Amino acid sequence: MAQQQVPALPVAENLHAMPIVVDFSGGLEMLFSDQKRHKLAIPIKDQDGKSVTVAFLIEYLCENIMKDSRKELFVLDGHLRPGILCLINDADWELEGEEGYKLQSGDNILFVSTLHGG
Amino acid sequence: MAQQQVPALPVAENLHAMPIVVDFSGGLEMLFSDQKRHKLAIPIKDQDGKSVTVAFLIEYLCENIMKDSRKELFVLDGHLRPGILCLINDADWELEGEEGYKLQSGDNILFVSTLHGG
Amino acid sequence: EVPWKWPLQADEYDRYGRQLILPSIGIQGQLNLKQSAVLIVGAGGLGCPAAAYLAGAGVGTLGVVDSDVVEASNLHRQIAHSTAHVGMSKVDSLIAYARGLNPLPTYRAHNTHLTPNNAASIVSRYDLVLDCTDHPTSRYLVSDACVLLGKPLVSASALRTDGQLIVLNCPPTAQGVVAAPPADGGPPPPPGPPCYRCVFPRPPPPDAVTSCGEGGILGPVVGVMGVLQALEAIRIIAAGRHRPADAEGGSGQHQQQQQPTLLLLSAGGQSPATFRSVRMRGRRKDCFACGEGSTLTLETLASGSLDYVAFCGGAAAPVDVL
Amino acid sequence: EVPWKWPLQADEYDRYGRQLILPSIGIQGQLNLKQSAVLIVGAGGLGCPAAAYLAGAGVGTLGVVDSDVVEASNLHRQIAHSTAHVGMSKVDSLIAYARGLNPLPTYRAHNTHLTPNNAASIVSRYDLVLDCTDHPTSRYLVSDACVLLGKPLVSASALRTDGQLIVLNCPPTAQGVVAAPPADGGPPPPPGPPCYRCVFPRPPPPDAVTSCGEGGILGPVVGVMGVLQALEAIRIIAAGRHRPADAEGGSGQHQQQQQPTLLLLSAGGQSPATFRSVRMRGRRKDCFACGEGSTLTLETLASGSLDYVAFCGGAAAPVDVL
Ligand SMILES: [Zn+2]
Ligand SMILES: [Zn+2]
Repeated sequence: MAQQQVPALPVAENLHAMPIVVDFSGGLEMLFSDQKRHKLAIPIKDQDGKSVTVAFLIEYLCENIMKDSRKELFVLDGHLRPGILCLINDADWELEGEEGYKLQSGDNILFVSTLHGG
Repeated sequence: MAQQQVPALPVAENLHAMPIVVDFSGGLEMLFSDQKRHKLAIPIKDQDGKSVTVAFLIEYLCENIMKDSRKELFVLDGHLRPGILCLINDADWELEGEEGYKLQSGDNILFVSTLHGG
Repeated sequence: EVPWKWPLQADEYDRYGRQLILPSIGIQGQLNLKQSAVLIVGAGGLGCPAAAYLAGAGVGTLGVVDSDVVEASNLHRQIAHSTAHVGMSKVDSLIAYARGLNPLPTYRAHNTHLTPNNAASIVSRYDLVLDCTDHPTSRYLVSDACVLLGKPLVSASALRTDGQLIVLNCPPTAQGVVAAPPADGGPPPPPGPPCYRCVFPRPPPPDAVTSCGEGGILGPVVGVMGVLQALEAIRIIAAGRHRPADAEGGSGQHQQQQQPTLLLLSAGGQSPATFRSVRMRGRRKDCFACGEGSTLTLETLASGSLDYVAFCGGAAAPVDVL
Repeated sequence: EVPWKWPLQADEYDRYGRQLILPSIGIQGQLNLKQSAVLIVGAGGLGCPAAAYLAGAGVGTLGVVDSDVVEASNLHRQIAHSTAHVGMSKVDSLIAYARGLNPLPTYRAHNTHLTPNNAASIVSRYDLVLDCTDHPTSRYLVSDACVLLGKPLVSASALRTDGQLIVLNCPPTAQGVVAAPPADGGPPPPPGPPCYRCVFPRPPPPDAVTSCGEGGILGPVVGVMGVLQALEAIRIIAAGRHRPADAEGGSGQHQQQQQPTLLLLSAGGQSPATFRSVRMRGRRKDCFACGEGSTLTLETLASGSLDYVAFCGGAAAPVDVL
């Protein structure tokens, strides 16, 4: 539901919006309205006119989608918090260029909190 | 390996060949060179010039890909043998038109033998 | 009728505390589990781990049906049967193990083979059934009984390095009801939940059926599928989805029709094991057991006039009747 | 040194027959299992089912490390510990259960917490390790010991309704070797297998770490992950992939570098549980433990100069050293 209430740039109002799917797993979904899958339409360019990256997406999620006030459970020191994996189309983002990966229409981005219980 | 040795219509020789991925599971792979995934280039049209269907594919697999002589473990009375499920892009073929489904480039067709052990 | 101060006993809070604090369980989910009776058909490679986790989670009553005795060749995968129990009834061995884990549930031993004649009287005493059997004959029988008695069925199977799991007739939906009545002005509802026959209307030819004895089985492959059966059963019961959608105490308005899903496990080759979920069809309009025109009744079932063995390949029987 | 007429004893053919006939096991796979020693670190929700299926499959030696005693709140998920064993050492309880299933393996009880000081002497006695622990501190320690001693590691974890599994350092590859030497004229080989630090170079901040005690855990969720650990361990050992690629008896030329894969289980919400496999990175060139410049040794490990507790969040410690 979050993406229908919150988005800064709903598709209908911004033809330049890019559709992507963002998934949360391992408990991270609790920070995002308890919703595992978010179908989003995000800007194609950032405020400097550059193609948007995963780094942009992380900030965008914090500002537009996350309702939980504990931002530090998702972002620390301006980067994804240690203990969270980012998978770009089912591959570790380290295989794809990490934060600098340029998002493409239809991308699936999965954020997974590392579990330690046993 | 089978798709490199056997195909009647390799891509390089037939620009009209359609790439699809055929998977076998539940033991059916034993009939197909013990190989779970076959990346195939199949004809776009059958001998009557019609678009190829799953029914065509089943016959094509029997004649071109299957090395096992026990065809009756895959086809009975001209149809897929009872106890084998066909999944078209991860959906039961009954949701997609069964044998008559017209194959499209990039389709993933999965054949699963139903298991009964426990 | 005197209310307790707390809904659970002190030892139950201790024992179930780690699942009670899950939002998807909570006190209500634990009470649902405690009030439920679950039947496990088959005390083998699937039934052993399934019983372990169902007993551990605190279902109120756990029944087990099987007529076999423990053999040495079972032990590598049937992890409730100790070596000392070789020769003992599998049902008694499994219940002894489960009672050791958790003495609180009521255990019911059905030391018999499930037959058309006894199926209804056994299945009717339970709220949800796990099909942990090892042959198509019993799989069609279990499913027919669940349709006729309105029980959800968690069905799994395994062979060699592959496993399969599907949840059937959930929420339990009356025979002949293929689609729920449409909501006012809403879109047409999805079809009802399928039964085993909806998904597999025709059995495989007998020479295509391989048992674990003939084909072999890797222990943890069947083990994973059995644990997953317990997982789905616990999730269904905790959420109240084992009750009919329109029943009191059922999940009622919140009862959403699920997309029927078949889960496939492949653990062959060298790569790590992989799972794949595929979407299956809903209730079949012309299903012999649950479809609109179905004439299957508890009486025909109990009369023995449906010959499941013949349906699954015995040559002389009226296959087309089924 | 007198050869038997058959490679296995008669009771082993009986007991293991159903897995022996699998092409992926066979006599050679069974002998590999019999000759192998497997260590389970943690006798809890993961370790209990993992031990059950490893014992059942006939590993030669099964060791278990843990210092805890059985508590009532463990029982819903730790299906080797019976209610009568509350208060007993978890290691002794688990071994008693596993020995009941299969008396043939040698069982070794390590009634202790794995520490930097004892890790090398314990891990060195085994061929493959299962990480069934419940805290980041022990996860980094187990991985470092496996890198230094050349052991493959099957690591799993679970919390609430989620589970994760990854196979690390498999085939075991010497510290500092980031890529195998290229085949003559062939393409550059993929990087070596990752260790736990390659995948998770920085631990989570301590306030982001939730244990099963605090966060809760659904029994069959952790159960499935433990069974899957046994599955991967059995598959690795049967195929000889637990031996270094260049070792005698190792899989040698056939040893293919696997794409490292993280398996994720999600069992929240109403839909059936789903699994997802994602591709992970290979060995990290600058990995503290296994990378090219690594200076980690068994001596530094045993000296206690690496403070794992501090690395995982203790404030006063030299975090950057690790
Ligand atoms: Zn039906
Ligand atoms: Zn490393």
